[in-house]
Amino acid sequence: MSPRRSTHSKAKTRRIVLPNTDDAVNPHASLTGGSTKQIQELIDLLRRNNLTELEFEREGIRIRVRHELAARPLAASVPEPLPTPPQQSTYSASSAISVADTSAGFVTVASPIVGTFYRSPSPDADPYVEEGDSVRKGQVLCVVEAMKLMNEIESEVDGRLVRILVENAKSVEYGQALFLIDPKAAS
Amino acid sequence: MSPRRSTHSKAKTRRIVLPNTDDAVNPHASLTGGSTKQIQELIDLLRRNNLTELEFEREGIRIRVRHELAARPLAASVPEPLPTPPQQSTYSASSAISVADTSAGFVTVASPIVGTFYRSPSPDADPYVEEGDSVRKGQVLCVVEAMKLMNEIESEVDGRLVRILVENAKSVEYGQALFLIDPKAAS
Amino acid sequence: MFKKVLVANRGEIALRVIRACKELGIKTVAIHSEADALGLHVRAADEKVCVGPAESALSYRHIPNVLSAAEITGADAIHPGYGFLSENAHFAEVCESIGIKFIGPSSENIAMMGDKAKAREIVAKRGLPVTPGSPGELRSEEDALQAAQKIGFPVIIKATAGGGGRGMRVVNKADDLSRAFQAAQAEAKSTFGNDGVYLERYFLEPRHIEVQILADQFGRVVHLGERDCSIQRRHQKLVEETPSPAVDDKLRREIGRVAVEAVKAAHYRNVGTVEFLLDKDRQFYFMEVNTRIQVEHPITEMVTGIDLIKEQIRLAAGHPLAIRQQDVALTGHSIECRINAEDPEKFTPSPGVITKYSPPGGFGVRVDSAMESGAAVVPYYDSMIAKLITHGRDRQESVARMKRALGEFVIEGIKTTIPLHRRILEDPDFQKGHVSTTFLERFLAG
Amino acid sequence: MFKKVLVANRGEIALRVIRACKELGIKTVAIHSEADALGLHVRAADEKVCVGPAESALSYRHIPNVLSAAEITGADAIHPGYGFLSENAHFAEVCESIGIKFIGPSSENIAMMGDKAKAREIVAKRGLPVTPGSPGELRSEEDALQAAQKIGFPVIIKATAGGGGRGMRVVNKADDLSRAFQAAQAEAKSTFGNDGVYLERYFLEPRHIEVQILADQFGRVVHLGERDCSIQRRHQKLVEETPSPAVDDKLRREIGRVAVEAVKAAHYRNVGTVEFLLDKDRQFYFMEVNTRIQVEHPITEMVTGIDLIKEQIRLAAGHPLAIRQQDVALTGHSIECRINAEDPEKFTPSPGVITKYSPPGGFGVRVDSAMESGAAVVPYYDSMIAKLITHGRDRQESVARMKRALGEFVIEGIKTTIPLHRRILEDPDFQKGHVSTTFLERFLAG
Repeated sequence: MSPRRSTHSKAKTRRIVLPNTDDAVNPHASLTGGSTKQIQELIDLLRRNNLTELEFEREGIRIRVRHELAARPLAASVPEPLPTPPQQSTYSASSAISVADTSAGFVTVASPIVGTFYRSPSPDADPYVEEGDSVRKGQVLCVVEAMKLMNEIESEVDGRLVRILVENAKSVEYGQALFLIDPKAAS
Repeated sequence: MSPRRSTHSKAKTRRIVLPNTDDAVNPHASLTGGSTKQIQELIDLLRRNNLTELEFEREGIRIRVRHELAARPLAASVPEPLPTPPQQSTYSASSAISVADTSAGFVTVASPIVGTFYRSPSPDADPYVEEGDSVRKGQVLCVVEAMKLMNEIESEVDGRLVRILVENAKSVEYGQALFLIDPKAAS
Repeated sequence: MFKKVLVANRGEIALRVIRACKELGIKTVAIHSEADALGLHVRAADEKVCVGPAESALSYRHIPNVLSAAEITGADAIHPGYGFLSENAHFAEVCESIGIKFIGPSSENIAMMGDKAKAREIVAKRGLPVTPGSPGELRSEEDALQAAQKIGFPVIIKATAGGGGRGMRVVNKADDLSRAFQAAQAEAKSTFGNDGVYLERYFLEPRHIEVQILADQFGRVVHLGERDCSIQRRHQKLVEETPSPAVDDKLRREIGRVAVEAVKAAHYRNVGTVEFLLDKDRQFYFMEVNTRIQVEHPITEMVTGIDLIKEQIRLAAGHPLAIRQQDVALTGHSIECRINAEDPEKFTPSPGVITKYSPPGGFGVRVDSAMESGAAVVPYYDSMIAKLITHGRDRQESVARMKRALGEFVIEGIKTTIPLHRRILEDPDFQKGHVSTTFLERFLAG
Repeated sequence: MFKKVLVANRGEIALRVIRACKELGIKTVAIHSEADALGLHVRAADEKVCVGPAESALSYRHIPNVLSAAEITGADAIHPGYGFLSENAHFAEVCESIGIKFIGPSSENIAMMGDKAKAREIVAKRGLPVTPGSPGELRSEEDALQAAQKIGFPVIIKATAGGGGRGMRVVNKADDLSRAFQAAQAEAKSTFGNDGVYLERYFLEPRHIEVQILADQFGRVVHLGERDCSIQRRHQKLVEETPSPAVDDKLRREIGRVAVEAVKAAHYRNVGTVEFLLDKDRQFYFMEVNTRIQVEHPITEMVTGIDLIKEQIRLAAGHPLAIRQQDVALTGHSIECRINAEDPEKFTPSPGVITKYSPPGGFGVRVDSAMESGAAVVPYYDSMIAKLITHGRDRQESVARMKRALGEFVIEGIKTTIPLHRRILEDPDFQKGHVSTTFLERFLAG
């Protein structure tokens, strides 16, 4: 869902709007009669020239190039939609939300509840996991305390723990990323 | 007078009608092939002219160029807001505003005052001019009545009267086009 | 006074509460679902916490996540707005138990008034006028038939836990009672998780009149006049006004006194609304007490100058009521139109991105909305996207102003009920103030 | 009542008048220069006429074109707004002569009050308090010296046709008088085409207090309380409020009575504003009468509930004043911040396109503006683009509300004075109500 996307009027012609941001367009999408390479060229053109819109139509030979004044440098005042909504969010008090991070092939472990993040079962105990550790599916990674209850968060994949994203004893929101796991590095 | 103008562009735009399409970009050249070089030329054109939009269509021979007010690298300087500024507007009660209509090479005679348009000096008299007539610079074309005064509107060029744009006894705004004159057809 | 209030709601009412807190110098925490991360109420607050996915049961109505959000942000009070957890006695109780102030009545108040049949009993016992109906919850079909025959047909069966028209059935004759009884029970069960129903006499063309009350914990209660909410579609209010064209000073004093006595009988505190039915003979009957701030509270604010959200917060903080009945002056007339993201003829929801949002302005015009150009109307929640409120020296002026303001209101990209409101305001019956709860049905048919 | 009103102005005041006309059921004609063809006031009106190029002398102030626009559209009255032709006695006279009603005072009223020295004379003759000064226009430098020595230095020289700080000079000692006299004359001549000047005692740290009056053609006059407009930069008001923190009920009655007597002495009719100077010893002195609707009229509307533009139209149409002095109740407190398209520190104009415009809303907030997202602020006219007005039960609430509303107001693409207003509202002296006409100077220096 993208509650605040910049909008465009519905023209009769097919428009290819290429926003000038990094997560622009899937270059593999098939286009009417055009080749991916050609579209990539258009994207590069757009990027190089710091435009905000470039429209091109083949049959009617129509080209439209736009450079928006308020072309705000990357999401300063116009926030990007949502920080990638969990694509398969299975809510449960003790299993994490895992999201495949397509950019690097990592799996993100996100908090399924609101609460306080603890890396160990008690203040004196050792942390459940450290960066670099191998983890197995079902292994407890941390607890999130909510309403005086300790909720254990388990890994949903085998892999290597690449990064711990939250400091110990900090509060976390629903859906907040806690860990990055590299499933390809499963031992 | 049209009550409630419904159209409204988001920003004040200054439209530039390019006098000769060949000077800009030859659309027939290789756009069919989707050559980026052609598009780059358009972009350069956009840049050089500090425009924000440039639209080009071939079938209908249509070029649309946009320069939005706030498009400002030149933000320091004062914007030019007039939609269709009379390029040589010498205001006077009896001389018309003439604007070179480059699209067809005609000169537009516009009303320099607000009032009521009359084609003849009195109800019984013959019209000053008819479509197709040859006119000379200084020749009276019509009167615009304002505040009970009859203001004679003179032609500022020699040429042929191509079109009378307002009906007799209708009210006219400041700057409203009254006649089209073809100066090339001066006898 | 509270230091930090968590607003357990979204949209215009969340923004309304945040605005009041800002003016009182109280910090605010917004909660939001994943669908609302970019909402104006989120940006307006000092802090924000995502409490779950779009489905409200897993976010705005998810008690553990909402309370955890209050805990981790150190909020000392929660404002529930309307809808969601606002009339959830259990939630209010948990708040009380963990020492976070619930900005609203006590959990006992909510539970008592939430049982509509029980509330009628309490009020009737005090000798106040209640719609003729079953003495309490109906235990069986026989019960229902007996009660219906006693008060006479037509009757209306209502869910004891009800609201919003769910679990309601009008019954015109004894033969239809059994089926309607079962249908109402089933709908009540599925909607509210409670199949309790009761019945009342069904009035033809009544007015829906409600009285705003304020009550402190020291037993002082004042009322702020009535609101006429007769223009409804399927029990959803569309246009509200105050004062009611059908209520004169004498009736206002009388109905206000009954409202005050009713809430006193229930030992009610904080803000509340006492709903009445006003029949054609100007008899009025108690229906129920709403234990939350109402959507339509702004029109009462416009004619009294009293900020109801601020009063609600002050009362919840334990302050005594500073307003006395004799200080309450009703000035002029106010109307509210609820602008919904709906097709104005078919009433189908119209979610989407608002490509252009340009609210009306000027004298006597108020807009309560969390929308803006580029905002998305998400399909998961209530379709109301803006409340347009006008105030004038008299009904004629506030109606003229509303027409003017509706004409200025630009919302593009989605469909809204603005065209319907324009038509309603042009209706001769509306202009004369001749409306009842059946007005809209006839209006739409005609 | 009029059938069709031509609004001879632009921007927010044109929209304000059009809104009032719509609410009264009167058709409207907007005029516009070529620079304003897309303005909101143009789209809001029923009809529109382009009256000239951007330069106001050739469009909004071009009498033949404005009157021709009224003629060709069949308008039966012209509302001049403020600025432009609003205080042009000749224009009012021509309107009268051709049978188009000028919505304002008579041309004689305007001419009389436009001569500031003359107006002081008339008021002084009636025994009302006038700032000590020259009895009328100064004929020579000797005249000036004599008058200054009689009332004592410092003195201020003002243009008789003046306004907006033009043609004014403060003189601290006799030696400086000659130069200042000549400079003021020259500036008056170049600004107003009239080199008449007069002088008054110059007060240190006075308050600018003005009283709104309404007068019908039957000699009835009421006042609607005062406005405190002490926060000015170079005689341009920036923040106005009512009631003034410096005026109590007793002073209000007194100053109101003097304002009413002053306009009665001048046989004045329609709306008007009587300006006073209030010194540190709570002595007040008549300064002048403004014969137009003021920019800051909304704050009076907020506390009285009276729509001043509608009253102005009704009075111009010859209706007797329906409001009696005893009916005028001042409820709560109201503030206005003028939002200018200017750098908030350097005050340089900031024309351009507003890329995002999102006005504040909610209870007690009013915005008078003709701006919207995508609108252009053109460099030819006044830089004021919006008036933000709040109302509260008391000064504390309306100030808190103003701070909240300023925080919500989003205008992107150009610079505005919003940050300056936020700072002013945080100032301890402002919060205590300790301000004078020198406040802003010190505030900006400090």
